[in-house]
Amino acid sequence: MLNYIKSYLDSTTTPGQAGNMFWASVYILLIFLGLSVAVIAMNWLERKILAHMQVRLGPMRVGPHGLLQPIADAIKLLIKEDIMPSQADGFVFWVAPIIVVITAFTVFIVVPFGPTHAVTDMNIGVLFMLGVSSLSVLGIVMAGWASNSHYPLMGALRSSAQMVSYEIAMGLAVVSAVLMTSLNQTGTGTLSMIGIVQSQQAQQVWFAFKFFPLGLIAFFVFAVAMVAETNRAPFDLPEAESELTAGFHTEYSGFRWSLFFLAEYSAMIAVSSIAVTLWLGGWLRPFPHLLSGSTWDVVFSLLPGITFLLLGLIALVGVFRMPKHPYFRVQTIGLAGFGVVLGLIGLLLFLPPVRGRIQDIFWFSAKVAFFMYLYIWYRGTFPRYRFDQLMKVGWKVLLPVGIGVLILTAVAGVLL
Amino acid sequence: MTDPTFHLELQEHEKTFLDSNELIINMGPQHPATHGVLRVILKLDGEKVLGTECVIGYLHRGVEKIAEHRTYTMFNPYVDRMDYVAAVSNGLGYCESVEKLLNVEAPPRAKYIRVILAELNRLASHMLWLGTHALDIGAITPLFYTFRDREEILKIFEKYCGARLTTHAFRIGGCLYETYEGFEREVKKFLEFVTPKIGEYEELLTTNRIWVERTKGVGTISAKDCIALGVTGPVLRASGVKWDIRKAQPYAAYADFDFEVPIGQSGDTYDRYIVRMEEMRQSLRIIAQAIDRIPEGPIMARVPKVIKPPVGEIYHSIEAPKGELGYFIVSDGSTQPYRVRVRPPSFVNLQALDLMVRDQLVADVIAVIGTLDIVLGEVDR
Amino acid sequence: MQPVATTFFFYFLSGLTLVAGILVITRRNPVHSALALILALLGQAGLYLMLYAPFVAGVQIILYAGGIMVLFLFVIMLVNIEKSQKEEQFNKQWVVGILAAVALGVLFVLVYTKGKSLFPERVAQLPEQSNTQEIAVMLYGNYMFTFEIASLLLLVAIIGAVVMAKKRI
Amino acid sequence: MVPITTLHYLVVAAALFVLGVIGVLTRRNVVIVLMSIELILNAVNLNLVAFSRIYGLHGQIFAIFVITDAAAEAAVGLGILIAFFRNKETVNMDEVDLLKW
Repeated sequence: MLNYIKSYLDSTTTPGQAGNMFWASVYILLIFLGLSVAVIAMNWLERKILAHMQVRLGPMRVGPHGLLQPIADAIKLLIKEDIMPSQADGFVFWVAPIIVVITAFTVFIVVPFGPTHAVTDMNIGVLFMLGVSSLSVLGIVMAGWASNSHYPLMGALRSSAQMVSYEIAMGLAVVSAVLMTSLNQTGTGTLSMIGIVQSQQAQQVWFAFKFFPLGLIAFFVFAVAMVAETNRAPFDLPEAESELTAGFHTEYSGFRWSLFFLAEYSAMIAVSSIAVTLWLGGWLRPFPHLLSGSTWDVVFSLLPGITFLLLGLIALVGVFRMPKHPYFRVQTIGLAGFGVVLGLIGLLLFLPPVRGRIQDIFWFSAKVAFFMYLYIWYRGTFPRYRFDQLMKVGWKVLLPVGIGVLILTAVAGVLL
Repeated sequence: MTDPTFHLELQEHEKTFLDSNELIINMGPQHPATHGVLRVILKLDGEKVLGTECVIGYLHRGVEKIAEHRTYTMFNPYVDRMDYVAAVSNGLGYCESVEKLLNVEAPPRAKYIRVILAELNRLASHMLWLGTHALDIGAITPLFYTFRDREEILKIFEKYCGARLTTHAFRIGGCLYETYEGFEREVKKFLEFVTPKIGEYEELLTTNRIWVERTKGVGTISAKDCIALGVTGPVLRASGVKWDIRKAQPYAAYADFDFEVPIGQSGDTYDRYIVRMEEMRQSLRIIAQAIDRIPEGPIMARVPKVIKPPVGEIYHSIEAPKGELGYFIVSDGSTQPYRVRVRPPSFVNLQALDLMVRDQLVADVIAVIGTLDIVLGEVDR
Repeated sequence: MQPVATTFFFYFLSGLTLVAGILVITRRNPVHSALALILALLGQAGLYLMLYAPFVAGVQIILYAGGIMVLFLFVIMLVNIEKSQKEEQFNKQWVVGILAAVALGVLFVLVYTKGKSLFPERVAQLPEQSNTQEIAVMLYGNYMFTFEIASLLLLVAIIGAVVMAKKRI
Repeated sequence: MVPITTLHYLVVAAALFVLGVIGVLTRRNVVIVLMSIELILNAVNLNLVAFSRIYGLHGQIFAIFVITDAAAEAAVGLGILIAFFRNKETVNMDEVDLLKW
């Protein structure tokens, strides 16, 4: 049994490619679990970070520093009454959030957390991700239409127009990155997510910094388009609270609403992982050549453990800063336990066999987390675009820039 | 929708894109961005606004009618409930009107206290406006910054008269309360505290591309239209009319101070934003001058215990944060006013909404409602 | 990547596609029809994957399901469907129509069964891993001219759609 | 179990084609007629891709061209539909009896 697991851990392909159904299922379950945890963590982090940007504390009551707040929210949403408007189209209303959630989760099949840490490696990986994530617009349109109400309908129309237009700029940016993968000896590029990262490894440069500044511009186009694609501030018009109350999900409540919420956050993680894979070297650690050599390898491989130890330490500092009142005893113990768990995870990550295998996943997640922070930062800083301005940005700025970058990348690829 | 209150007619050239039914949506009274219980019926072609109709009265309490059954003194706290974010200005206007009717004048020290509190209140009102306006346009952070700083003002109010919002700070004939120990020091400290904060707000918004795009050229109203509609306050000044009652017909102690009246040119939302920001700075200037020169002396004029103004009528107006706040009081010689008519700036300014949002987009309606700075308590009274 | 349980997935996906196809032509509400059509398209994308055509499957999802169907839904929302739902759904020649179509189907099946020997039963060994690259080489090599014509067609379609839909140009 | 051959795919494609033809011939709603045309095109695509298993990639290339064509057709068709709806306030196929208005 142990040998079986070990033999798998040392394999060099993804379970999908190896045709190993069992491990593929395990991977799917792990990704599902990890994604749910990530969404919960993201919910908490968004509230806390946004709160601290806005000179307030955020959730503080449920659990130490509000750590259990997302769980409390989830329970609240699950036991809330599930309201369906009487004039709504029942079936479409029911199926819309499911479509959104399924599309948001399906894309993770091809996300490479490491050279072997993906469910499968598809020949059309990027195309698959873009295609499936573009299906979520169908769910949003249906949700808006089925509610049979004016605000959701306007939200749905805005959303469909917005997502369809930004997909084009997004696709152009992606194509210019895919072009870069073909700059090798054989001259054949690839759409496979793992292949893209491997060609970055082979070319010894992250595509964001290739043909400076072309790669960076394409990356920027994608970074803007992906915010619009996920309907987040400053492009959150489909759910603009002050205009359309809540946009396409105005009429949704309880569990169904929480599905939209889940889908929104996992879509954010999905597009961020596309950006990370295409431009920021996926699972590759930073400075693989500037700081090369076995010493640096060891130093970088220690970073995951150090990060977790640091988080645990922060939690423990929080323990000492807790009020000494008996009311807070349970919370203090809880926070201490949380810190200890984080510290133990950190220590576990120092073990050499774990250290080697976890590194890819750590760097990938760290890069995605950076994008998640950007999302929160945007939300705290920017006002919202108006609809015509949004279209103007999409069609008159991002699209020409995307085409220009594509052409210049092709020229640079031929000449250099 | 068959709403009896709705009688917008489409002009011939305003046919919708598909010639199909135009969309009619109810914005409010339960809507996050209508600042309370304003109901705006929007007639839309897709996102374009073909016409609007405001339905008001959801917060009507009959303040003017109540006045006819209260003595002059008893009615004083009621006016605080009209524009509840600028209660001091309401009280100031009412007290000065009755004083004018009675032919008494508040002592200089009382006038200075009134100016300081009224200007602090103007700051508080503008801060609330800025926060909610930015929130409407989608910037959620300025709201918390402005509320943090507005809190300091409310603390001063609380220390002075015990109430934070509906202060009832003034009485007919002057002020009831002497300033508390350390009032001047605290106000000065507040001035030092708040001056960089205004820069902070401006840093977040004034040069922010999205903010400029969202506000420039939105909800433009010309000076002529403003005057025709009776629009006053920062909205009028942003259209280029230099009309400020503090300068034009100085009341309280405003004649003693040196301050500018900021005006805009194009009369769009961005200009109104700039004008209000500048007004906040001017308010700080006035407060600084007043706190330096505040005279000693009594704070209450000799007013009879039972206020019985002579038969007559009076109209007196002040520059409230939102515009010209006027009181028309008719006295029949008894202890109760025969009629009190309030000219609320929000109510009059709200009339301009339809003119400002025609042919613009839904998102602009929100921006314009925000920039008009209405308080529904005052609109509905 | 070997497909697993080929038989099961073939019957599952083709059953899904056909049932969705029936729903497309029988639903009263165009939005439901569009949903069924999306389901049919996705089922077909699955069939393409089983036929070792991953690129076509990807294009099917991104263009058909993600692009064209959104356009359809958009238009359905723009036009007033309440009126059309109350009307008679099928026209007067529906019996003749169904008969003709079924006759066509019978003809197809007859052709297939009779002409089975005309095409070989063998299966070409297509390079599945480099499918995308192969398609790209052919698309920009053999089919260059066709590709250009397709772009021209799209240009014409853009202009045509704008001319049709816009009231005043 | 019968192994799945090309013929199986062809039969599915034929059935889909027939469904599309039935939709075009019998429905009155223009939107659904357009959708039935999409069904027909898809049946053709399935045929092409199924044959590409035997004769090489040309069928897949053709399928891609057909999808391009379908996009163009949908855009123009829906444009015509909007123009039609603007004039007649209906999406009924039987009302389309004028070539020019």
